[in-house]
Amino acid sequence: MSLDPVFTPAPERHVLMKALANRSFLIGLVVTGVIALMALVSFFWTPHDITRLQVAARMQGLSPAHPFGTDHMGRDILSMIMIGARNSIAVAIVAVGIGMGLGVPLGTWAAARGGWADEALMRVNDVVFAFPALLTAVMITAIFGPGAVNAIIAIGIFNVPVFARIARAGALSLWPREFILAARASGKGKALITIEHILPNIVSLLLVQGTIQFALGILAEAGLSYLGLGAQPPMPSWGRMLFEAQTRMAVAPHLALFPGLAIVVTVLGLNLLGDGLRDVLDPRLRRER
Amino acid sequence: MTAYLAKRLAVGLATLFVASLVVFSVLEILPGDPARIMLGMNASPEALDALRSQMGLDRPVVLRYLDWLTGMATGDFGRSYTYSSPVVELVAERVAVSLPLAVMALTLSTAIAIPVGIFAAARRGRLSDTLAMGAAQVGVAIPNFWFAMLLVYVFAVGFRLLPAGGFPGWGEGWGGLWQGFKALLLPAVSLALPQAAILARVTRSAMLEVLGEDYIRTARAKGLPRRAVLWRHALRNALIPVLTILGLQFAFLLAGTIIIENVFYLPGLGRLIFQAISQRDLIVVEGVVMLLVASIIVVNLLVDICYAVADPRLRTGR
Amino acid sequence: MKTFATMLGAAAVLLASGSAALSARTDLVVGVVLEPPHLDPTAGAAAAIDEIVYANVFEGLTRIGPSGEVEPALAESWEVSDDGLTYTFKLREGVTFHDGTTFEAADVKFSLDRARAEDSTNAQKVLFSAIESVEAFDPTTVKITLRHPQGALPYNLGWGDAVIVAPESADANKEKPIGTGPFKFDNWAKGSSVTISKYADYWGEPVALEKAEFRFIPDAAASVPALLSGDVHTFPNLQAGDALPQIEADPRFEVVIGATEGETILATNNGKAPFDNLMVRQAIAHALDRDEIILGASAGNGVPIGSHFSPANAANIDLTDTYPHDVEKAKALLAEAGYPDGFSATLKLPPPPYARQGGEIVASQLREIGIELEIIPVEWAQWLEQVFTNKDYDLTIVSHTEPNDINIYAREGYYFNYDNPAFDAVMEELGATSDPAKRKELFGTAQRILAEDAVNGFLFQLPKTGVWDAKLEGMWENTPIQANDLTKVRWVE
Amino acid sequence: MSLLEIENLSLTIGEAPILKDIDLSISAGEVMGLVGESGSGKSMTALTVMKLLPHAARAKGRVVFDGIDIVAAPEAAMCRLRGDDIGMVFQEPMTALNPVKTIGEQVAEGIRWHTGANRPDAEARARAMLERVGLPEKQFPLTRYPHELSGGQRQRVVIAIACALKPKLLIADEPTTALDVVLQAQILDLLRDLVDENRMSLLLISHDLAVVTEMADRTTIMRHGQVMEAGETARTLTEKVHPYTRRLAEASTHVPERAKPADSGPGETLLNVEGVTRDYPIRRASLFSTQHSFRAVDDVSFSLARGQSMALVGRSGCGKSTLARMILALDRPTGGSIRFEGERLENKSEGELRPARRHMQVVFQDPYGSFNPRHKVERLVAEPLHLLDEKPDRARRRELVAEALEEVGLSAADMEKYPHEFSGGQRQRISIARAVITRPKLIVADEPVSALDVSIRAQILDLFADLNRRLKVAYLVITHDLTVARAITDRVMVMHEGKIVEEGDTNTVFDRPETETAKALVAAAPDLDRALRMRLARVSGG
Repeated sequence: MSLDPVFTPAPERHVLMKALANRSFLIGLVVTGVIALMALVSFFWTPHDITRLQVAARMQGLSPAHPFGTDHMGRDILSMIMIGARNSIAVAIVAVGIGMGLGVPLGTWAAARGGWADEALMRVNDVVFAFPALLTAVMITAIFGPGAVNAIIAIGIFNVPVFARIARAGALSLWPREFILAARASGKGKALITIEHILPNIVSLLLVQGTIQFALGILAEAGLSYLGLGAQPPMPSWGRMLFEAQTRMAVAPHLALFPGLAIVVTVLGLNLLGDGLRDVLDPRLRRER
Repeated sequence: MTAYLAKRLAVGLATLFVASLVVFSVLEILPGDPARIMLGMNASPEALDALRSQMGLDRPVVLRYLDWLTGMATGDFGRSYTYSSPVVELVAERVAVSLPLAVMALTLSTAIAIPVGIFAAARRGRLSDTLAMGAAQVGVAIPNFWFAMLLVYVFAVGFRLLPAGGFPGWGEGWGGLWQGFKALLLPAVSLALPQAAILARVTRSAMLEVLGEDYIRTARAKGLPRRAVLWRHALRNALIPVLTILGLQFAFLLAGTIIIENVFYLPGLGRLIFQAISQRDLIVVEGVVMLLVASIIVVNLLVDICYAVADPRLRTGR
Repeated sequence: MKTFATMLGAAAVLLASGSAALSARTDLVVGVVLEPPHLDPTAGAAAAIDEIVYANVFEGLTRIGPSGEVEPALAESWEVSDDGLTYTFKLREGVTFHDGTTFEAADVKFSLDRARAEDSTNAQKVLFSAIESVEAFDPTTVKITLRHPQGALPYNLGWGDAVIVAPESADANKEKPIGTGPFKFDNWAKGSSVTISKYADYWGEPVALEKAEFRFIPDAAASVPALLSGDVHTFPNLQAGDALPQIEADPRFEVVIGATEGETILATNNGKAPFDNLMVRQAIAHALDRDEIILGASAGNGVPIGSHFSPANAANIDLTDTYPHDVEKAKALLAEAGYPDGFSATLKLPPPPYARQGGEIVASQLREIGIELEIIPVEWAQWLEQVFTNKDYDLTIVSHTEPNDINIYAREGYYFNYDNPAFDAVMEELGATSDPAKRKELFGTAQRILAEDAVNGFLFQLPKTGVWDAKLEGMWENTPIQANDLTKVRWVE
Repeated sequence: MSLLEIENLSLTIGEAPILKDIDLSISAGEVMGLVGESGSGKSMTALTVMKLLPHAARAKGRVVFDGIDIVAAPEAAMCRLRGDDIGMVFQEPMTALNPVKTIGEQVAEGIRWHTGANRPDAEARARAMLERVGLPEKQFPLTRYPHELSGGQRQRVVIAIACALKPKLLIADEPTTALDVVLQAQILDLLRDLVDENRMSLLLISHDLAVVTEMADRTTIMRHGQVMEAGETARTLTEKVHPYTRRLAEASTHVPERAKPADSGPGETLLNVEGVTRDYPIRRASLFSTQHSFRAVDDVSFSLARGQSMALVGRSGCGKSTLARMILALDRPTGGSIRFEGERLENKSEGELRPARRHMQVVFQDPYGSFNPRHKVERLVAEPLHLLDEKPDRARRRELVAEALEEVGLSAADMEKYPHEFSGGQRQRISIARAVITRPKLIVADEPVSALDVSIRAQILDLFADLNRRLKVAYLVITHDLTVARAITDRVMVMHEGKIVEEGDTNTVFDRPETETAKALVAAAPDLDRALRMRLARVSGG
């Protein structure tokens, strides 16, 4: 059994069957799906309008009208969480997108090019990794002004070297493989080989890392929002809801409970999905002895 | 090995230099006038000018960068604009909180996670493994500041066992030490839990990976029972990926405690830098960031040395 | 306000009887929100400096009392010449600085000259603008000559920016403040706390506390647990408004909602369209529902204001009904002004909760009449730069905490971009008037002009949410000046 | 009385049956050969004896070792047996040793565990054992780590571990498969000597009939988890009673029918290699030391005529693959020139190489690794069509692929499948189809059959011979296996430490090797016929 990090894939139909039989994957898929659905529905409908504040109805407990209660501005917490999911997912997706969009071309290019390009990329990676991620994200948002866009950039920047590194490692382990040599013997250039042979074979690797970074992105966004550096009102965000709940925890603990649970459930769902994907796509980790 | 480490060191120094350029140039474009912040809303323009030249803010950027760089090389990080005291002193006071906190959190998470990881790997597939890993899975998903909020309300407000926050200093004698320790306990726990969850998972999968290696079968063929194989052959090999994560976590803990410091209002490095950013105390921000970058590089170097100790293949050649 | 005065009187009587139990504790931990940049009140505007050192470590010739009255301090008494241009201060004897040096008239001259000097970094130089010269007549007599009469001089000299420092130690005051107060500075753990302790050689009545610590808790969220867990004995101004009912219900604590000098306003850029249009400003004023804002931004505590004036001030007149909450009228005004479909603008919000939360509500209320506000949260540094200095803003919410600061509306180039010669004239006249009745009348006129011009959205007077251990007494209930005066604080069993 | 007695052994892993009714017995001092192709269950049989089976495995039947019922024995009892009474040697020496422990620790560990000896005593015994397996302390102190040793040396350490306590039974599972022929011969000699010295029994598992014949007194032949035939080695393999035995034996010695090498003298030159050298830089020991390099290919010159089939043989690491890659223009020489059809290759850009590449294709060793697992056969086989100046349209492409597939004995319908749906031999056919689709003039084949089972390997060799004849394609076959070279090549070059040391007609060189290198290779190469002759001689003589 080879030890290279690239997965030996099974045929596509097979993968789907295996995936649906995998418990982690299934639970993760369902949980993530529910959260995503919630975010989608919130575009068209939420239980209550949260743009018009009803301060008089503030901090109400759980009731049929407000299943999760109301916050300190009298807004319906369930509606806030639904719209907040939108924000969390958008920030995390775009941040992962930035990471993949820049990191994967960089990493595969470095692996194909080798030599100084590879060395340069790795050194740049060293510099980025030497900066404490969360703190730098705080600095970026503080410098350029708090807001969802800057939060995305701040989180996205740190995804770039992660994906560059993974894509490079995956590509490097593939380049000496015989099927790549065969392609080279067929006169294909590095760019074409990267597109035809390298990318399809590291896609599952990237997918798994993608779900992990997605989950980390949600946590990071929550952290930044908690510090007041994420999405700004009136756009609700889970992190800021927690921050606002903190002073009121003794009076209205449900203010902190539900946004916190929303984060935990979403991240848990994504992690399960990632674990499941890994199990399904990487038979190496499944071998028993 | 010396060549390997020398190369890592050289790369580290180059990284540090590049980082200093990045930090300085990024912070130079920060909006906000430190003199205005110090003197407030009603200050007169003359007073502002006087203060600016007092702080050297009217000098060319390149000169200021060079001064800053040579200053740092000689251990002089400049004077804080807001707290008119040397940055080194400020940082030293904060490190006295952040470093023990990071060490406590790391110790705690390691002490919990590694045994749990090994235990789960050894009992793979059984109920105890499933439970431990389920708990770890949830632990990874919990934002540490939320966990911190819950801890405060249970242990500080509810049972009144531990302080809700603040840091009394390390004080005199054992009593003072105990006070300081108590103040850092809840923050350390809230930092350690998610870290421990990650570490336990890494430990378990590293152990499983190693347990699948050929040399484990060789050891079993010698007649060693499972337990002996686990401790004597698997653990040291599994330590290598665990070390990587430990290094990352320590680096994270040094700087990433910013949110937890806010929850517990601890005077640590993270909050120093947070405050300094909002007060446009550039010199402090620059100094602390450089210090953190340097410490991350040092931690990585230490991890590299640990690799070499744990893995003889790195000691020769490579 | 009367109740406060009565209660204070009662407290004073109690204190005078001097019946404190001997076994009472003598340490105190005070929670404050902001850490000062340094500890020299004569070299910085930060309220956080005065909140620690004023009256505790440093004293001026006069001081401001709990209800905002001028009291003698280092000056036993003073006399004003008939033309109002010369003040003669009689100084106390036997006063020493904490480093042992004696206090005399030369120190007063040094301090005031230093504050007025060309290169001075005193943030409130305007306080001393009327002073022509300061002369030390003899060691216990100081004569101050004015350029023009200024009735408020004794009050001005009571500010923290006018405290008396010694030439020997003045330069080191930022790090190691040395004054004449009943407490001396002990230690400053940066980012954490400042500790002061009883000064044995104090000239006046000795304080009851041996030691006091000011602990910095910037995060409102952390302050409630700190109080509940007993880490902190008092928050002179607790920011966690919504947790108040819980604290009030707890017999361990006393909660007193007092008043500050903080007029919280929706500051408006009068120099920028469409806010240069009076009808637009009036529409905004009609759209604002102060009660809702006070409920959401300050947990229902705070007195509504109709102009830029403290309700606690005797000269205050209630103008909150100038433009009552009326959405329809607001819409009509807006249409009349040429904005039937409303418009978009920005709302820059500094960090305090009253601004951030109040901003959300204001945005929601203005949306009702068609004004879409984009909320831009800013740090204080950015606020000072963008809003205050460069006047690059549409709307912002801020609390003006300086006492008696209605004159800012007459300042040229002030960030409101408000220019009304009639108002400027009133202020000028006020400056030259010392007759209390006449002054009161002029203040009334000024308030009315501002209210009618709807210069800013006048929201509410920031409350001082004092919370302290029920066994403590002597804490200030109001904030006539930024200070946490601990001189009368003591534990009782 | 047998030392090991296996009766009616059946094994399932999960639902899958692995072994069915295995009978096998080994007497004390006997060498038993266990032969079979991959998947025949021979390794699982050995692991059952050690009781080191995968978790989900369930064994039924009787396995008695030295009076102990192994199927029923508790783990503690097995721990006492393993390493003490039964030792085991594994196939892959590169991974069989713990990389973070010294060889001394690893050898001494078992000794200490079983005998309770103190450290110095155990180390003394380990030292003696290592000395015995050919690792004298002077060159190989106990403090060496595995990564400091070569593959052959590591296998010696593994043998030292297995034999440290002079077990009654030694199980060697493909102990030499990962090694080259010369090392294989050395390790087999060592095993034989150890078994003789200590009167051990040996269960030797191998896919190579020649190796087993050389070593084993008795042989058991397995297939699909069942025993096909068992008996005395010489008799079993001469009489070949069982049809499978016969097939196996024939495949092992199979020589495809080939046209006589072109008698028309040396043909037109296709490939000319002139003074080719390749250096690789060695990582510097410190930043300040001078850069050293390792010369993988050293001044190699030869030429290959059209239609000619040439072998390049040598021990592993001699530089033969590097040379092949340079000829394929996948790597550039440090010095010298390579001419293909008169055109120089070594200084051309990728674009300029296209005409040459069209006439030069490659077949690799690993039929699993040489395909992109995500592409269908059609796309895989069509890949070299990329080199044609005029790209064929889809219909034409499918036609060409179908043609190529039929050429190698597959059907046109196979182009719709993914590579993992094929067996190893079929994949190698696909690999060859890919190589011939552009009608190349030269195919470079790097160990084309060494990953295949014997019976399949015979078929692939036939295919090679057939294509050579029909398509007049020239071969450069890189191999460490002399029987492969003999089977499909006319000429042979023997390579040693980067240099060509001997060159000539294949049969001539192998029958009368002249250089030391060639002699060693020929002597070490397992040969079924020769081994059988020797064994028969021994049986009749002794």
